[in-house]
Amino acid sequence: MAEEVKTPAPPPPPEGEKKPAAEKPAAAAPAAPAKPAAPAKPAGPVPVPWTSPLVEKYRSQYGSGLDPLTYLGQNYLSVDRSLIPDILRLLRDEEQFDYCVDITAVHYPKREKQFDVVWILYSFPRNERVRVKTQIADGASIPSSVSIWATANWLEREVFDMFGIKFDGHPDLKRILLPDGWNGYPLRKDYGILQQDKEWVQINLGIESGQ
Amino acid sequence: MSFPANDRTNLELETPDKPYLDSNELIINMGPQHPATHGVLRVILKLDGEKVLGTECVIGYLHRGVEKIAENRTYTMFNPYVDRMDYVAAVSNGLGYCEAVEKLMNVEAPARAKYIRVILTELNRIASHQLWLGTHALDIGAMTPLFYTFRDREEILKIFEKYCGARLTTHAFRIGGCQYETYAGFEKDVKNFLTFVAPKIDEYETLLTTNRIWLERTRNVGVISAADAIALGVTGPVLRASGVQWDLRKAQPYAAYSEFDFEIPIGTNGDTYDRYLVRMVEMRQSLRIIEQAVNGIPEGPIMGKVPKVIKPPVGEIYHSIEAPKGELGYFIVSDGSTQPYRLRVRPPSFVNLQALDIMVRGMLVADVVAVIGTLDIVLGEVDR
Amino acid sequence: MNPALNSGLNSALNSGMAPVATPWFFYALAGLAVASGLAVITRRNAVHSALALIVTLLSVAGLYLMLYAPFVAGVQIIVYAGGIMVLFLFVIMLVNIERASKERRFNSIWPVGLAAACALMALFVSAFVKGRALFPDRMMTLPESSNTQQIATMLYGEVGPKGQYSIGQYTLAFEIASLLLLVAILGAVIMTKKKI
Amino acid sequence: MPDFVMSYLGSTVTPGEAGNQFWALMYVLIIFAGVSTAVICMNWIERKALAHFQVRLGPMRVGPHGLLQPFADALKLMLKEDIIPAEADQFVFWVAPLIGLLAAFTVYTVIPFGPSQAVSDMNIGILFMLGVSSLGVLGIVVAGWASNSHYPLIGALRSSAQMVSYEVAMGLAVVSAILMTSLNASGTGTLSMIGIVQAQQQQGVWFIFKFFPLGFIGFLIFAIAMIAETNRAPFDMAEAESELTAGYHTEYSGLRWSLFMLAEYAAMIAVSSIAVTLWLGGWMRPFPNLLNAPAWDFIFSLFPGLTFLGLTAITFVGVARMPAQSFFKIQRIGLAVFAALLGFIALLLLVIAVAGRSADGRLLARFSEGIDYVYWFVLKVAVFMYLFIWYRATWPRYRFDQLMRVGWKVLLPISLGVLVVTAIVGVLVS
Repeated sequence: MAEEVKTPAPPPPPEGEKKPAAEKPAAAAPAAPAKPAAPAKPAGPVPVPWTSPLVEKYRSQYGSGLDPLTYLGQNYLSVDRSLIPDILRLLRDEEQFDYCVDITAVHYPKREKQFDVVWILYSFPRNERVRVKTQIADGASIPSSVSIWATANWLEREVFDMFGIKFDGHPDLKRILLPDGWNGYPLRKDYGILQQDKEWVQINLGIESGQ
Repeated sequence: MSFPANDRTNLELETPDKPYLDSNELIINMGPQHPATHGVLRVILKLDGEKVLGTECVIGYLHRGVEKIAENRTYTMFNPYVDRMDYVAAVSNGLGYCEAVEKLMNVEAPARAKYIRVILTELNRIASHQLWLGTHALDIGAMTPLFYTFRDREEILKIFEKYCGARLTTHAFRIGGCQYETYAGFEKDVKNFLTFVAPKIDEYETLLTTNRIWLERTRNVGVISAADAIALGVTGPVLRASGVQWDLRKAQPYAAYSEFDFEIPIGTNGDTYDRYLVRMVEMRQSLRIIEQAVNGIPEGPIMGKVPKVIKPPVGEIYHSIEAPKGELGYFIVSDGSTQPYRLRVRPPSFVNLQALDIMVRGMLVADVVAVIGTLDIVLGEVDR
Repeated sequence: MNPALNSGLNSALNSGMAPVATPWFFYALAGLAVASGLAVITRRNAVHSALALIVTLLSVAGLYLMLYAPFVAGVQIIVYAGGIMVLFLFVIMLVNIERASKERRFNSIWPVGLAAACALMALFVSAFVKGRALFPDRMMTLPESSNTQQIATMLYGEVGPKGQYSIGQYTLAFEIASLLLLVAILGAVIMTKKKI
Repeated sequence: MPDFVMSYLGSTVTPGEAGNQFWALMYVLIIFAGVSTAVICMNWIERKALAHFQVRLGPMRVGPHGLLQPFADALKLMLKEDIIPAEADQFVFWVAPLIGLLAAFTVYTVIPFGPSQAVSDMNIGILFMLGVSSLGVLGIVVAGWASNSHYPLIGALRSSAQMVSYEVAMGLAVVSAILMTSLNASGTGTLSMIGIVQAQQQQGVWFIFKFFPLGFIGFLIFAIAMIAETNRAPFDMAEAESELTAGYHTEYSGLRWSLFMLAEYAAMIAVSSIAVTLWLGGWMRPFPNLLNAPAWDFIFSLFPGLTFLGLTAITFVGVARMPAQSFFKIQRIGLAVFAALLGFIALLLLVIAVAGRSADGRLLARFSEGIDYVYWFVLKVAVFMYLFIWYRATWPRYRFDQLMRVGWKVLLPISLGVLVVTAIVGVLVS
């Protein structure tokens, strides 16, 4: 990891503001594979291509559906949605990524494919982490990975609870942190921080508002 | 097992045409108000007599939307919020968050700050394990250890209070280092604590380790194999008790951990007793780390070169530390502004709690309580 | 042995005090036994029936005491009221009461029950008519002392000169009672085992 | 009337035996009041002792050293709203605590605090005790069922299974002790509680030491089973608060709840009394045969007074150690008054002991003797009470199946073995 202490000068100018920041690392990724010469260090670090035997192997197999990058020493794969089940299974079965650390999502409302779904994986034998990312549109579903890692059960339920992303083949996909009858998905960007399901609160708690 | 999705409180059971004297399954609702669910966990138990046929955890009673709050606060403003997740190990939460943001900004805390962080985090680990031991023993019916552990945990909280003014939700660290220099006599206090607490840990062990009833209540209870533990993403002492020697402090050292000599205890059976032993050894290992750290603490600045306004560059980072309960991870997506675009917490308790079901199937009601205790969950972190 | 240890009967008689067994006690206990006995068969709720049965058993124990049979009374309490009824309740609590109370109460075996009740009634009437003549006098000597030898004597007759017990006159009844228990055990096994 | 009173005081048999209904009634009242007081004291002692086991102080606010705490608790419980759940079986819910209480208190009719200090000396005394104390479980079972709630039901089921199992081992241990009463010239034993103690007196040995270690093993089995019988830690399955919230009395509150507690503590004292009577020589002072000179009698008769004197001294130390702030003034006075009360009792007891010895009056001598008997009996029971607290502070709770296993697979075979071996040894010896 870069040990040099940096005063982070205001980084990539155009995406400086908050909302349009939608086009960020992931979205910026397609632009990156141009594979520029090694880590040029401008204002801030930028994702650079990730090269390793693992990557080469899958690169040749899946071609452009796969986009391996490294940012600040952390590797991730941007994967086309259609390849997700295959890639995840291969990562576990062949590459020994036997521990699914976390599954989460990021919402980019301005983008056409609104959601990034992120798998954070870890391999005990290799002592190595990798993130797998894919983009899906609102309302689209994604194959569940419960059959690959049992731990995905609750993690996917939480993603469903917070973002409304459906996981096909999940054994028991329902809300986990919020009450069953709740409307709305609070971690979407269009869900205000003070917003809540007034109707649910009035019916179930018998109060006007939870605020 | 399936419960009606929207009607989980309806505990009435259908009795189809069964013989007159046939008994049926009992569904009992443990929690959210229950002495042994460590807060507001609700477990629906499906019982055959006292035997557990299945469980379902209903969580979220303490959900505060921490991740949503993070998106609406600046990096600095969000720092105290992380203490409120695992409020038993607030220092660890703060360490994980600060290191994650530092990593995202590509800065590093100075060596002295790192040492202070290690000392406080390890003290916090002992405090967390002490609280776990007390409540776990109380769940199994041994009242006395609770008071012993709380008596000794008090000494740790006193050090925290003297250091940063808060006892529980400490907010001890800042992004880039520590805000406070150690107070005069800090090292002496810590060293006194080391000599004070070592015999106290022996005392807990005298009460429990060879106690026949304790052995019977914990051995072969809530067994989880290494393969299951890995598949379920279980981390921390629970994973190590199953025989996987994996600790982030060793595997991917952060702060100053690479400079200390300590061991990672592992168990063999993956049962409640092994988890108990692993945590007991961990407390002693923490003492070792603290001793080395307090003896070798370097002079120097405590705050790295970070700007007044924290504004990490566009990018994303995942950073995790070994919290007392397991792997505590922060996945931060930055859009270059002063607020995180997305901040995801990977809570160890939440993931570990998922293992409850397979750990208690086929066991008795009393074991459910023991297993909830041995998983060492904190509902503030499970529900966030 | 210490004279103070003599049985209640002797001391009560010797000291010339009025015996405890006043008619009032008898009528109270008998009335209680009958009333709670009726409650046993009329209550729809099985637990209420069981509780009423306990009261019956206790009042019968009281009647035994009035007959100067404290040992039998003690055994009645410890075995029936304390042991068997707890097991009864244990089982009844596991039964779905709501369902049970809706069951049809008079089912097809009621003629058998009626016949059994009539037979029992006839027995009682005959006992009442014939009175004491039916019972051997030995019966009265039974409870004078609690010592085990006498109980053994009651059940198995006098101890023979060579230390062997001769078979007493109540052995048949005793063994029939144990047969009854065996039947009960078998019945319990059949009811609980779904497949044998 | 005074003649009537005096004439009884000199008698040597229990009121039940003498057919003296007035005195029987008085005894019943005295025992009821005494046991209730003992429960109140036990409540305070348990809280304080448990607190000191656990490095805390326990009640300190209500009265000096929390001495008035039990009364405050009692008042609170009596004034609390008495809630009966809507779905509960009203009548059974109402009657359940009474069953437990009745069973616990009825036992005391046969407990011999002295050779004549008992309500009645039934010739089936021990059988009666076991029988009636086994009725106590009915209260628990019925309470659990009537609450119409899952936790109490499970508590009740556990409790009934537990009681029935441990009663077997307990009964066999008792039988082995009763067997020892028959080791005399006539070869007849006794079930009378007073007779059992007298048998120990005649044989010159407490049954705990008889045929060592047979008597001791029997005693241990009883001592374990009696904890299970009274639902105390580590066998408190029925009310395991961390598993079943409060077990069978989850739905109870206020006075009704306190009746359960009263019954539990009364039952604890009752089973301890059985153990003391059967194995520890009941009312007998230590070494009654070895040190039987009148001088020894006199020395031992000073013990009650000396005990109270010791308590007085401790209390005065407590008064002296009170903080000097004016805030503690009332507490200090209160404690001093309490110490004075104890000192007065001590003085009274000493005077009675001395006067009883020198007095030619039969009455005072008998009275002094009676105090001795009760003192030694209560002292032995108190040891058990302390053990109950100690167990609770030390041990985790057994799991239900382990409890059953201990009962059936460990205690039962051992108690059977002890019974058989006692019988064989008894035959061989006599």
